[in-house]
Amino acid sequence: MVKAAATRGDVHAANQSTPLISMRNIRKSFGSVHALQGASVDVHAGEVVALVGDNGAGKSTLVKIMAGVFGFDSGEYSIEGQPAKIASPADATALGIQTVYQDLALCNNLDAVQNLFLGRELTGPAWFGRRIRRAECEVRAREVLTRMRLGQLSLTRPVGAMSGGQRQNIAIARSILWTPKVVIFDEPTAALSHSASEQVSALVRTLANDGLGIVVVSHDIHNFVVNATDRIEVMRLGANVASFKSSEVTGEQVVNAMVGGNEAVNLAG
Amino acid sequence: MVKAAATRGDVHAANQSTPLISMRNIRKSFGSVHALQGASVDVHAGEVVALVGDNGAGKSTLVKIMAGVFGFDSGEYSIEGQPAKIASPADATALGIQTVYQDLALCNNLDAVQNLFLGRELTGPAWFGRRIRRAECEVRAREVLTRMRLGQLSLTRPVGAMSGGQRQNIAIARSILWTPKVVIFDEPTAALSHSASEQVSALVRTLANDGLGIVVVSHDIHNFVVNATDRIEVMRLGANVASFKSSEVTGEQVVNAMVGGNEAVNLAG
Amino acid sequence: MANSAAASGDVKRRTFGEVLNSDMRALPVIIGLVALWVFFALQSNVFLTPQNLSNLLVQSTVVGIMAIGLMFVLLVKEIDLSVAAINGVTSVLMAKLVVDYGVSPWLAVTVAIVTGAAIGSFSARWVTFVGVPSFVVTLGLGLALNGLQLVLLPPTARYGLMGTGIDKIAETKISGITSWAALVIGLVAFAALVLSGIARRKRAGLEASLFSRFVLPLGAAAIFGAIVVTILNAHQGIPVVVLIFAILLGIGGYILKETRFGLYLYAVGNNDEAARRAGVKVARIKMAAFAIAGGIAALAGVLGASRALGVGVFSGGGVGGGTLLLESIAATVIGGVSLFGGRGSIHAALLGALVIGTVQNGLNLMGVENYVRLIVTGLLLVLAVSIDKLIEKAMGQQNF
Amino acid sequence: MANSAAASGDVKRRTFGEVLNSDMRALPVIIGLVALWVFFALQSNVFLTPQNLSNLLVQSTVVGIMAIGLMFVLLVKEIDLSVAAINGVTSVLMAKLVVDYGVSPWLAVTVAIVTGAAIGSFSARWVTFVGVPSFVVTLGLGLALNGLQLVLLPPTARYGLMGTGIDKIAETKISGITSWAALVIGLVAFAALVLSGIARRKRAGLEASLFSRFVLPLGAAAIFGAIVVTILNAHQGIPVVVLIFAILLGIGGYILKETRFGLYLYAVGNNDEAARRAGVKVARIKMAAFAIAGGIAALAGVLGASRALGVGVFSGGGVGGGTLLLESIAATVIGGVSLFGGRGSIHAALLGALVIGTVQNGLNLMGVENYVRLIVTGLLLVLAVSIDKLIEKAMGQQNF
Amino acid sequence: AAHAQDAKKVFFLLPNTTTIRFTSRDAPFFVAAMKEKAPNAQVIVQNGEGDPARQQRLVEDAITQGASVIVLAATDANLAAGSLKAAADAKVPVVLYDHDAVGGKAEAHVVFDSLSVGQAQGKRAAELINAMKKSPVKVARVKGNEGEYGTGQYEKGQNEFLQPLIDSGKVKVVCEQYTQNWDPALAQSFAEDCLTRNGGDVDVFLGMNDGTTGGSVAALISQGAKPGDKLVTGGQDATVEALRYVAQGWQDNSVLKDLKVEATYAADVVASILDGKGVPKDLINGKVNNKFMDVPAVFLPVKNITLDNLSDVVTAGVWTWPEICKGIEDTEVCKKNNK
Ligand SMILES: Nc1ncnc2c1ncn2[C@@H]1O[C@H](COP(=O)(O)OP(=O)(O)OP(=O)(O)O)[C@@H](O)[C@H]1O
Ligand SMILES: Nc1ncnc2c1ncn2[C@@H]1O[C@H](COP(=O)(O)OP(=O)(O)OP(=O)(O)O)[C@@H](O)[C@H]1O
Ligand SMILES: [Mg+2]
Ligand SMILES: [Mg+2]
Repeated sequence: MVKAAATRGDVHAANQSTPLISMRNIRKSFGSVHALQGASVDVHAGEVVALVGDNGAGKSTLVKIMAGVFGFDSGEYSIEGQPAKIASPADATALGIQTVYQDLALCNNLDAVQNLFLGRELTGPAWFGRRIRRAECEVRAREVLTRMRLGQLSLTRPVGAMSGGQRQNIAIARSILWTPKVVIFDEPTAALSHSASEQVSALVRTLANDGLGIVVVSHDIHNFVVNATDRIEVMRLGANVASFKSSEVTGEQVVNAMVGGNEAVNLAG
Repeated sequence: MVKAAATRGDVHAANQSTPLISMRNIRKSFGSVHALQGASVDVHAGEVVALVGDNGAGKSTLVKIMAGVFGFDSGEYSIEGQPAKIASPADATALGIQTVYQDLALCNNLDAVQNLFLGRELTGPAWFGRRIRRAECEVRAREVLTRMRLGQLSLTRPVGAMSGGQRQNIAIARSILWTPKVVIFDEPTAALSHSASEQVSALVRTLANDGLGIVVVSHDIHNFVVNATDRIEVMRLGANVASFKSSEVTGEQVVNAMVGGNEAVNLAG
Repeated sequence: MANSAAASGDVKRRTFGEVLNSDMRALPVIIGLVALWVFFALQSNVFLTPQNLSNLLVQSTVVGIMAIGLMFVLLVKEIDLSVAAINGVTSVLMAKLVVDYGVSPWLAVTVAIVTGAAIGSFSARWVTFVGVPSFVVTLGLGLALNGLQLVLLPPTARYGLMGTGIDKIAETKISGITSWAALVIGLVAFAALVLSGIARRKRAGLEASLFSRFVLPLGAAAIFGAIVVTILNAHQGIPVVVLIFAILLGIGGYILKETRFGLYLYAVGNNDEAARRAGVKVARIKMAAFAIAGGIAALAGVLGASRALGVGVFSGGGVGGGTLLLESIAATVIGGVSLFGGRGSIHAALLGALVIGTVQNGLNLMGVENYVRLIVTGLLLVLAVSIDKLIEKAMGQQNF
Repeated sequence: MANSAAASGDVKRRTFGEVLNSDMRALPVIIGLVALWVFFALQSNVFLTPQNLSNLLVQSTVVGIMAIGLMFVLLVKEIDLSVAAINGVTSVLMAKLVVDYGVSPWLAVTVAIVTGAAIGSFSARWVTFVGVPSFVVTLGLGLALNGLQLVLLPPTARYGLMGTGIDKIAETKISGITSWAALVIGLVAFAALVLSGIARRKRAGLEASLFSRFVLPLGAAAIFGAIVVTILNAHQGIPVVVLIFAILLGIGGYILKETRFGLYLYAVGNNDEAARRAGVKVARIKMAAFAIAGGIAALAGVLGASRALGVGVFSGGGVGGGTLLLESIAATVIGGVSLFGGRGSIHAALLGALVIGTVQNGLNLMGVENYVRLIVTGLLLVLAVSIDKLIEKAMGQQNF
Repeated sequence: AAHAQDAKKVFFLLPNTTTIRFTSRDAPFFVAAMKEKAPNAQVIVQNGEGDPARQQRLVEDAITQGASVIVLAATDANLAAGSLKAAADAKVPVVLYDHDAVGGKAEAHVVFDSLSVGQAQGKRAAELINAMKKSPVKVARVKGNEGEYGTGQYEKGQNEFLQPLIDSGKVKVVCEQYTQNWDPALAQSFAEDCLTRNGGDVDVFLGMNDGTTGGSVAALISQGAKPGDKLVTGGQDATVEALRYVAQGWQDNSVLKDLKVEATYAADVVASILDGKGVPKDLINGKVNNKFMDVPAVFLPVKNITLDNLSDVVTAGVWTWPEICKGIEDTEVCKKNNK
């Protein structure tokens, strides 16, 4: 993978400012399954934070709590220093948090444009029933897709009829359609081709340089995580076990922390 | 990625035997979408064939035709030299073809054991209604999961409640539960953690060494495809554009072929 | 991005199957319907008379209108078994206001519709808040409303509506120049909508074929409309109830195809979790869908009462909803609306109601014995939809 | 593999919610039911008499048995609106054979059941081959069968069954030592099944707590069974129809929980494409489900005919299926079976039928006015299920 | 609820809610009559709602509650045997009310002879048809719910007068149809389609009750006819709506069954049984064979109401003039009588 050309944000400087998002000691159970047992993460403006961990470590759960999909049992969640008032994904979106979910969360019966704008359509006046301004939406969609080098993607086919990668691309495009403050990517490149993945990592860096806070969940430790992020939070059994500056760590160290190597000390109960 | 320790099958020798699976000039349209426009692939015993291509190139469609999920419009599909009589996935399974689908194809309301054995349960006698031998299934499931280092996975929770990686692991485990002749992996490691991916690539090599034919669709060109496979088929726009021996090619060359660099000559219409 | 051939070929190289799949999704059902018509025209020489076609249309309106409302609920993957009861209880309420309290018909009808909508939104709240399946909530609520209907009725068990003004709705027919004016107004509205969309596309620099997007649909609508108006005029004119049905179809189609709310219905029906994550207020959308179904059911109740010149225990199909409920659901499903949400368009209500209405009307004209009527009705319903499905299959369509 | 805490904690640290979710999924509905009982016991002092409880059980059997069959169809995400018509037409067929042709009751009943199953599998073929939604196929088929029922009936429109032997089914009650023997046989079969499962687990070296897997469920079954038998004996004994219902529940539960076919029903209902890819013959599973529903509907028809001592036009609920159809579907849904496939267990049929039966029986005993009865029936149905859902919610359960 | 322990319970079990007379008239009349004839008895009214299975449960529950007498208007005559048997087994006497119940034991049957209702309808129709010059007279028959006992008896009664006319060629039946559940909306569609089918050339609509005739009237109105254009006959029950149609000239007649009389006779029979005197012999004037036994019957007279004797309804206390004339105050008969 080509390392993003742009310089990274200054991690230390960022850490001293008020974080855009700060989660402390979050716990969350599904019935008897304790998915999160005290997880914490901070995201600052201009920073790319990687969230890594073994399968089932609780990354997606944490991400969904950030995005307002789930509530949490205990812990603190604040946004720009204020306790977050997020009861639903709509609240999170309103606060400028955009999410690319691991399961994509697309409506299979709708086409690309409809999925991209879902929940935030450009519409006509209320007295006319909020008619969707399809033409404007299409132009805008085409712009974003072209920026992602997806100019050829059909805008009118239901996304249920698309390939895995095409669907993932649409989910990513959706998150950057508007100018959010924080973008959360849950395994954004899992289904993407090599070149499309590179597009996405370049995109992530561009967004961070524009001052956004970025959270990326990824299993691509050796290339993406170590090279394209600023900070790495390692999760195990629903809690943080280690935190690294990406520039000061090797892939092996991160992997060791994930599976419980020696340097990871504070193992969750 | 650590290169699989086992030696590769001899590509040339394999190519001269009758291929386990041979597909020639397969065409397939969905309405106006021409997903495959003359795709071909051979799989020999003991060989790992990589199927690569950009998103939407038609890889999954080809894989699904191999597995009997879709029929095809024209072309030839033969198994061990005989025209394949595959009208349904059940036929493919009966012929020893196992598939890990990109969308996993799990039943979310069933637990891991039930998903692993779906369609091939160990049962009691017909006069007793084919009672499922749950205990035997569980033991067997535990064995396979342990082999994949997934000993801790809950066997009784519905898989719908599991993380993306856990689900993918179950789908993979299912394909090797019985001793098939051919295993097809459609992006098997997309949602897997680093260590779990390494397990899977080791597994792929082990299976090939046991004499199975393996097809792997993957976007992980630089690590997995180039290092852990024997032959690489590159698809573009629903057709083959290049074919490489993995040992004689670099990742860059493969990527170039995928996106239509100079060395790929026979571009499909 | 791969497969540009496919992607960019979207407009130019559409196969017949593709066309079917989108704009002309209705075609197979229409073929089924035409098959029914040919069958009955061969059986009865009055079937194709203007008088009969006019009757057929009127007889299909109440079910058709109910089906429009139900569609909204089915689209969001819910069901409303109380629509027939709402139809009954609100029509009785309306009649009571008019007859017992001398309320003006306009006001009484408005009250009925608002009440229907309120009842619908109440079911929705129960469904979304408590999480009880809508099947159970609306089944129970329907029974309760049946009970309420009995309470509202006077000891004579019937309110006659002759001479109250309500009877005028079913009686009035517009003919001659007025009827053509109605058609022209409808066509102009349609044209204006389509043209404004095309203009926007042009301004945005997008492809917008005037022929396939404007000339073709408008021409088809004009020809179809002219035929219908001619036939109706050959009898007595356009019955107001048919006009109301047509207007509701127009508004419904606009809502479903053009507005944000319509889009949300499809999104919620396909994947309510995805819709929720995208910020759609799922509970509110469902509430609106149920409210629309309730309000429309009430309107259908008013029309039914006007046609029957009175209300009674029978209004709304009687206890349990009877034929009215079953036919309304059947009409939507026959028209292609999925019971599993997210699939179906407005023409379903028209076509489904026409299929049901045609079978009944045709068999009445044939004057067959009761048991033959039941058997043939059953088989024709299944066959009409089977034709649809077989054509779809032959075209190799994929559904989502 | 991460989260071993959660994974390995599966057995030991189950929260109340988790327990509810699996083995004791029935508990909330039972609480709803008990609430109903307390309510009616306070309203009527005969409600809890053995005679009434015995009646209540018998009155719930026909619907309960129909619900067992319907469950199979609902589990695979289909619906069968023709079950009531099958019930009617096969019971008339059975009566015709017995009365007109002097066929032995045993043979006639067998013919009825086989016919019912054949009709069911015919619908299924149509659904799976042609792709017409089962709602439409079975709606149409149901009407056709209603017509056939008229054809089969004699001009008097009735076959009396008194003295034909069929009447014995509803009449016979087993009491005293025989009734206890029946209970013991049932318990022994249950124990044998559970024990063989546990033995297998032990042999395979798997965890198998004798207490939670054997002592608890068997104890509960024994106590519950003993109470039921005592109550029934205090009236006249166990009615054979109740025994048949119990046996069907047992067999149904075994099929759904233990057999491969049962598993396939759930798999197909949740994700039929995944099931197909795994090699499950989806069409065949659906056919079996419809055949079972049809056969069981026929059996319920026989029991209904035996109870009514005759068959007529209204056997099977009359044209359209009437109350019988609606109550059968409602029973399954109230018991927790999802209309969207893949969710529900056998107790749904029992509990759903009991909820409906209780509400009706209780209100009959209260002797309320008809309109009050309708209103209260509706509200109680919704409330009983709401209790269920609210408990579920409070326990924070997740469903798939 | 705890009622006086010694009060004897009489259950009056109605067939359905769609034939509204049972709930709105028979029940109150019967309760009132019972109050007079057996003041200590407690009368409980319940409704089978058109579902025979449900009515059987009602019978069983009545027995559970210690019913002394069950007055049964069967939902479906053909599926009532189980109910009768349950009552017989529990030794609870059953008095059949209005509807037949086939195949079981009953003490008595209080009934307007359905056959004579049909005869009254047929006789009136035949008179009117014979008075027409046209031949053949085209008749549309809008019949009741198929398979019901009543429907069969009405048809039989009508045919006694109609069949000779058909045979002689004076009458041609151009449409004939049962009306599912007596649903007026279905009757209306059927009548409309019959007119269409015959190009409007239908002279007589012969119904079986006021619902089916009302449907025919609504059809005529929807097709733009005027009162008197076509003959609508064969009403039954003298519902207020039908009487208004009669007053306006839309409909010719409706058979009046004086429900108060029926309810009172039923109360007499029940009171006598409660007193342990059995069925009063003097009331019995016939028998009905219900395929199980000859049930002693109390047959009651019926009267056909036309424009000429509309006032009989008022005299009998069934309706008042203001009730009948509401909304049609300007008709002749109302101007005359409704002051
Ligand atoms: N069921 C379908 N109906 C219509 N079009 C389809 C369907 N499935 C796939 N396609 C289209 O066929 C083409 C090939 O899809 P396919 O899934 O085979 O791609 P792929 O190579 O697997 O891509 P990816 O790497 O993104 O998984 C795409 O353009 C896709 O949109
Ligand atoms: N809805 C749910 N109900 C019950 N358990 C759940 C649910 N969602 C997740 N879990 C469980 O919670 C734990 C954490 O899951 P999560 O999806 O957060 O993992 P993850 O770190 O994202 O893993 P992956 O890398 O595989 O995506 C897992 O054990 C999972 O099975
Ligand atoms: Mg995850
Ligand atoms: Mg793919």
